[in-house]
Amino acid sequence: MDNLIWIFISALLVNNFVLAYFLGLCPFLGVSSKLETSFRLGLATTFVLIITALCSWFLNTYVLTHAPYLRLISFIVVIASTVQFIEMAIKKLSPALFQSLGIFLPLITTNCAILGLAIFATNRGYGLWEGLTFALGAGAGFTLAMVLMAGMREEAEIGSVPALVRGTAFNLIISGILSMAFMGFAGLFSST
Amino acid sequence: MSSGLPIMEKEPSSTTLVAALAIAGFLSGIIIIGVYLATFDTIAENKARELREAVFRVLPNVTRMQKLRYDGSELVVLPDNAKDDEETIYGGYNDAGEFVGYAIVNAGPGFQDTVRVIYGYRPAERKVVGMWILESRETPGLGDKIYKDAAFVANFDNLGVDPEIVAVKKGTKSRANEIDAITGATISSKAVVRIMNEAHKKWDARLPVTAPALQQAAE
Amino acid sequence: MGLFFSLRNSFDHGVHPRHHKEQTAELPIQRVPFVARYVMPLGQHIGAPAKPVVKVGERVQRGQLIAEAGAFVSTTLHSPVTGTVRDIGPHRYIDGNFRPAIEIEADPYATQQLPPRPAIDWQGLSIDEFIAQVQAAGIVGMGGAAFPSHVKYAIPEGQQIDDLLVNGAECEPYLTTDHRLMVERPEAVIRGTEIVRQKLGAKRATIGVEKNKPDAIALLKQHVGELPIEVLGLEVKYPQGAEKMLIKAAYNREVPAGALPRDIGVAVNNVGTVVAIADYFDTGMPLIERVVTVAGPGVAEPANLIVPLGTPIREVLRFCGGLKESTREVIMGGPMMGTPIADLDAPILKGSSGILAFTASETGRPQEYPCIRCGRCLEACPYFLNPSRLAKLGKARLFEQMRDDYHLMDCVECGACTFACPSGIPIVQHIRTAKDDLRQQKVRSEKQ
Amino acid sequence: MNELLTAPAIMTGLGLFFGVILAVAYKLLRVEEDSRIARTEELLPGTNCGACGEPGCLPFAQKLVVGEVEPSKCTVASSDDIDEIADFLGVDAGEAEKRVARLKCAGGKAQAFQIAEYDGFESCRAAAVVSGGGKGCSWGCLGLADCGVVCDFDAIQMNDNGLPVVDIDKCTACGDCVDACPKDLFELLPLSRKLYVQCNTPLAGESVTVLCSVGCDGCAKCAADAAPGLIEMKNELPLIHYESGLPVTPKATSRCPTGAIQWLEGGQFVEEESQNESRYAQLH
Amino acid sequence: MSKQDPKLLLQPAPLLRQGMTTPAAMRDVWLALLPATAAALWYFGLAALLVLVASIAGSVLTEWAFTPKERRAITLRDNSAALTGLLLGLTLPPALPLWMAFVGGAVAIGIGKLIWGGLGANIFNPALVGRAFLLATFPIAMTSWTVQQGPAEFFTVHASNLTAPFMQAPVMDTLSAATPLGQMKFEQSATPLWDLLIGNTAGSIGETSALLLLLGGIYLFLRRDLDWRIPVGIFASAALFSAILYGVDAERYPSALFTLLSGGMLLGALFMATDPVTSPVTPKGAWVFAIGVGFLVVLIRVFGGFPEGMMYAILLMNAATPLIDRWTQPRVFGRNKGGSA
Amino acid sequence: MAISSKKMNPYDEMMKGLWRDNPVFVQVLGMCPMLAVTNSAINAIAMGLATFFVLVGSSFLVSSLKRWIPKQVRISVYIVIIATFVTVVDYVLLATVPAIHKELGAFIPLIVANCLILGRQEAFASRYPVKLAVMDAIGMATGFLLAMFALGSVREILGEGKLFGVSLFGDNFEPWVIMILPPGGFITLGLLLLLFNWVGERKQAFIAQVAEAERGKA
Repeated sequence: MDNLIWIFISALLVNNFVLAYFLGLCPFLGVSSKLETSFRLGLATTFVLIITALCSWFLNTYVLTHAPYLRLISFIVVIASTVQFIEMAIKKLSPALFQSLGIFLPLITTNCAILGLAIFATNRGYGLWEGLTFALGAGAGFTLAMVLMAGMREEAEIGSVPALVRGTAFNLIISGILSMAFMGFAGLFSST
Repeated sequence: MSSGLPIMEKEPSSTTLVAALAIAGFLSGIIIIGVYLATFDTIAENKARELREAVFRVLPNVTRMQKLRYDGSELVVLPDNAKDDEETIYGGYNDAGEFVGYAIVNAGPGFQDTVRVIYGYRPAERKVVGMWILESRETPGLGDKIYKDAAFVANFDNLGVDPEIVAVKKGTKSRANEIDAITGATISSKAVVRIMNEAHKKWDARLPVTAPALQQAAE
Repeated sequence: MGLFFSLRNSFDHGVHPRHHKEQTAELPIQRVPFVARYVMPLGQHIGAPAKPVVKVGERVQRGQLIAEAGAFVSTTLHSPVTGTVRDIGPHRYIDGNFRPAIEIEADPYATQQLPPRPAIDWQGLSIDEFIAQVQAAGIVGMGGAAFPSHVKYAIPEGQQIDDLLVNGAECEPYLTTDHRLMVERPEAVIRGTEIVRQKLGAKRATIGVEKNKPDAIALLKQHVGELPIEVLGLEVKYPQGAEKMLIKAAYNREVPAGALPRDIGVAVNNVGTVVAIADYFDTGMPLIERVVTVAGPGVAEPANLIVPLGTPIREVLRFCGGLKESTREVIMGGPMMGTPIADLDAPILKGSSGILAFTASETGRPQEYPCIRCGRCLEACPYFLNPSRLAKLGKARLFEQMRDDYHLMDCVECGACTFACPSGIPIVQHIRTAKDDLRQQKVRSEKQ
Repeated sequence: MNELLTAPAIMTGLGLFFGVILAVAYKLLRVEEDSRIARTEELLPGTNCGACGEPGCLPFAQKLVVGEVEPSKCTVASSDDIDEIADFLGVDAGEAEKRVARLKCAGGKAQAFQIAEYDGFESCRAAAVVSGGGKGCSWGCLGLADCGVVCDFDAIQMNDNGLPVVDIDKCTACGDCVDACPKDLFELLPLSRKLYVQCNTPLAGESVTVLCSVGCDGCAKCAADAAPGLIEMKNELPLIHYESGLPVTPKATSRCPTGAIQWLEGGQFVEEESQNESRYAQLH
Repeated sequence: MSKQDPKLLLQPAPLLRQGMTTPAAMRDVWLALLPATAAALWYFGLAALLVLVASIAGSVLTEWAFTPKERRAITLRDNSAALTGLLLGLTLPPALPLWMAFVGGAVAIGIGKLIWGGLGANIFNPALVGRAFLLATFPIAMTSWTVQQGPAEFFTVHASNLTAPFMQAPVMDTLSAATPLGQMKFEQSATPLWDLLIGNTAGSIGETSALLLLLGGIYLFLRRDLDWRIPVGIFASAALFSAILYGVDAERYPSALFTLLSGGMLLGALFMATDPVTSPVTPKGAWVFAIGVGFLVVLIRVFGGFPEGMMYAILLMNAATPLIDRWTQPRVFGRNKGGSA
Repeated sequence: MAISSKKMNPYDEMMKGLWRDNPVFVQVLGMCPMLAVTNSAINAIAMGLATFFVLVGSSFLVSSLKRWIPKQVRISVYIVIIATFVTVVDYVLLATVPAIHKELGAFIPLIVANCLILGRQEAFASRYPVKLAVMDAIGMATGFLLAMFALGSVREILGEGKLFGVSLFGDNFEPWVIMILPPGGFITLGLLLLLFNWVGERKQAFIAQVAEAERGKA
């Protein structure tokens, strides 16, 4: 249980996927201009991460013990297909849900956070529950970073950021400051 | 933005799609297995060497080793190419094939991320005789001293484990079970100690004073 | 809480500007002499403009109807002077724009006596007749907004006015018109209050006066007699005289946003309005003149004056010894909410409570610094809006967001936020700009 | 050797498995939608400026596909793009005459005077709400560049005379300036309407000329000089009936005493600019 | 027309303003910091002064260099860059190499303020951005504390202060000391409260003297320059949280009073968290912000890797400020909580 | 973005990736590896080379096979191709340079998710002849490699006082630790982009100035 808590806290704060591992930067920098969208993208990503954790656990346990060299390619194929399948299903079954979350799914599949989660979880030998906790923490951490970033960007958007700085350079620098602030969580719950 | 394509294209049949995917999969499978087999030996060799180096580093005078696994009641010898798991440790032997000590691997949270530690333990003396960090992302310049600072590593060359290892402020080390923590990186130092204590607690009762005899012939 | 509140008699937030009333607070009201030319804009009240009933060249008597109400929310105009109609057409209004107006040249040989009329027996009037009379008298809210008074008295079916609140707060600095009226004509204030109270069927009336006018409070209390009228001293705070703030202060009740006081059973009238009503029913004089405070550091001889409507501001100032050399800006109304005057030839209107002249040391834009989000404006805003945010969005021209997310339209533009801002940001102006833009967009989209 | 077979086998299996699943899902779960909408949106410029009257490019694309609007309604896209969209949808591009923003005022600092001095932040609308901004002509351009600020295409610059000069090449007739102007001075007109009245004052005679040297005083000489019926005087201003089909010539401008009516070859205030430039050239 | 009149000015109402201006507010903060700064010089001598000067120089020069010429006069006059430098300087250890203090000042203004568009536009407290940068960049120098020398040795300057730019500071074991928080975290020994109160401890230049910092805070409160909700909220939540922990295990966790008086708590709560630019503008938001800071400080101090968490707590809540502001709009007069009438 | 019938010059296709359409500075693609493994120049180059191999290889293959790939499953097939190349790189690096492989760790498999690679397949390789596709891939990959190298060397020089492990300023240099930590990556890349923008703007201003001067002469 302690271990699960640490996995969660670590993925959420200490080793935040975006701010410490640089995973999922494309949506983090690209889609974080609106709070509403960021939050929904965060939720959708968390959902895909959990699916990923399930898929990769399944693959690790039943397929890759026989063929470890197929790890990467099978992760990619399985995760992409599963997400695509879910996307179609949501679109069919609940157009409302699709409008709010589903439209992000294709974007998320090519997000390195997804593959990163699968690979990290395998490298660390996480079991099913550990993997799910990891996915939940990573997703929550991603959402947290997205929402904070979007809040700041919306504020800066109507502010007086110099034209030269505006855009990706500015986003990167504020991510840097945010990442610096998250360093305060280093060592959380590991020292006592 | 795929303009230039006719708007109403004839839909290919599902079989074509499935076949395309299957063929792509098949071909990629062949390529991958080819590369895998071609590099397999080198990679296995690299891994084994790395492990050997680590074991030899934490157990002085050791030149030969073998994998051991606790199967619930006793240690059994595993072949070198067996998969490692949490119940695996390594036995270290000298030139003459005599048992020197165990090398134990454990991991736990450090300052930043997981730290993986290997340490050598001699059950006869109840002492740690060496420690090495296999993996860490500790802060450069501070936390990374747990393996970059020779003085810190030397703390573990002759270290008592009873009642448990304790990290104390630098310069105040006075007992056999104490180590000098790194100034400014107390957390990382303590993390190493904690990881080792945890491992020791788990293995202490399981380890016989003498390990199973070396099974493989000297290379 | 209730007890504590009743002791305080105020609303939450607000600011405390220096009240500067010492210049004119002790000066009795004088009458300015008649001048040569008068301009009566047809739309000097809120609502539809009035429709002229006279022609160019027609001779008119002082107090004669010259324009009738254009709609129910509209009122009548009467000639302030005996003379001849010279022009009906665009004239410069105080805001610099041209607006249709009736120009009257005074007859220098006329006596300018108001034709005597018998007092009207108000007690015998039905409420509808009363409303018609008030409209016929051209009476509007005299506090500044110039909202036709009779509209306030038309209470829709199912509503009942329980409380009549007479606004004698006069929270704007410099202005002393209401103060002088209450001191010099307390009986008229009380009589007017009683007329309106009875006609509206209100159980009680309250006259709210800020505590910096103790003489007015004492005099009014003397004149109340047995009538169900309460004279209430209020904390000295700006904007105590804003209608909804006054209700909060006097009765500790909040008028919901977008609703009117009558929706919670309250009617609010200015002191000047009730005096005008009393005068009309006593003497038959319609609204053709009003009390104006002329003050400020730029005026040679500050005064409280009775000025016929339509008198050019220049003439009023001339009566007060003219403007000092150093004068830079002239404002109609109070210094917090008043309108800067672009042209001194613009006339005195029904809603002109003051003409204030300021010199360079009071005017001039303060150095503007970036907003440091100190929050003083939030603590000043009596409406609990977020002026800091509104100004920031206004600067970025995000007007719709101001309206949809930050209640732009609830702002009454009292200016407390701008007063409080240490960074010198013209917050109210940003808000007005946004409102104006949105209003124009709405007009445009309705046209399409 | 066993491994040599597992890899391709597993991969083929995965390929087959997901291929089948997706193929089946594709058949069962497909939601019909017009793929042309996405494609059309791609072809549109994506500025979401609203010049077409729709809230953005996607709604415009949706209307395009069902044929409710013509491609040429998009004023931002180049004519090539418009043709491409029209080709793609198999519709007529529609008449696409270029329109630009025109200003109904020529009274800059040099022509119209101030009666009072506005002292607030730089914005026409902000000035307009403070007693009209102090300009003598209360219908005239305040010159504080709200139109320039809102222009997304950088097409409006203020000249030295305090009037906005519209760059007719950059102008997309999106209408943002029309919305922004507190005095309602901008209108979007086809470039071909060269005869143009640069005044918006409903006053007549001397009351105009005291306010502005280029205001229209309603003398109606232009109406007399043009084809009968082409120009009608309305609210003391000439109203040009282009739709009448009557010939429009520069002659109408010849006797205008103030120059309020102009023949525009291209942008407004161009002559003024060139005069300034020549003056500048003389100085150096 | 009226040519004979003076041309009237149209300046929108209100014409009246209260007396306070933004530069004056900045001056107030300077004044409020004076006693604590003076005490720092008393305790740490010339070295502290030099560090302060270096960080102020870094801030002001950066502001000057990267501001367009036409705006320089205004931006430098508002005192804010120098104030950022001073606040940063007060959070640095007295023996820090001066060049590092200079770099810190430059980063504080450059990344903490200018890229956002200058005063009022930044989301993070610039001084703390500078400090966080320094702590992450020069972890050893930033955590080498010195013992206090007292006024007798006022003119001694540490060798490490004068390190050449980009070079390492010499090790100074002789003078080194642990901060009260460090002792608490790593040795579970609490410094006597009286020492914390008068500032007789090792630590950053400006954080030691609790009493004088409080004095400055009270001055600011009286001048209405700070939102009292923020310090009160921080103190209350930090005290509550640490009191609970203290109740659980008094041996391991610090007491509430120790939490309040040690480290950067007072400096941070009174002078950094209250920076109006980077804290919520709404009253309710101020409470949320303050409680967040108080909670995070104790969380990081007790369970985290660093002995001190004030800086990170404030920076993290700074990041959340736009969201807090948005979700804590005041209830508008005449409307219910949801905003409808 | 329509395919124009204009003749396209392979050399131009290659050069555009270096500056004008630089994948990192202009298109902002492939940020994850860009930041994650640039804490030293050698890691940056290793990663850049790995990406180079994968990009060029898959562009070649996709462009050659484009006739046989059904449109509906093209993305899946591209991914399979890319993943195959990545697996190959992964094993080759593991076998030849285990130390660097350990440093790059999980980020080698993550090349698959680098949007630059899939993006080039979709936008370029699947539509143009093999020669152009390969030149484009080489240009883009080189641009990426250069950007990686620039960031990696800045971070290594400031963060450790070294370049390629060689000490530059002597032992006494105080390393800027933040440079090799995550915040340093963000901030340095942000500042580099700022510099890139600034240079671009100056260039524009210079061109405008020259044009102005010439117009003045005329």
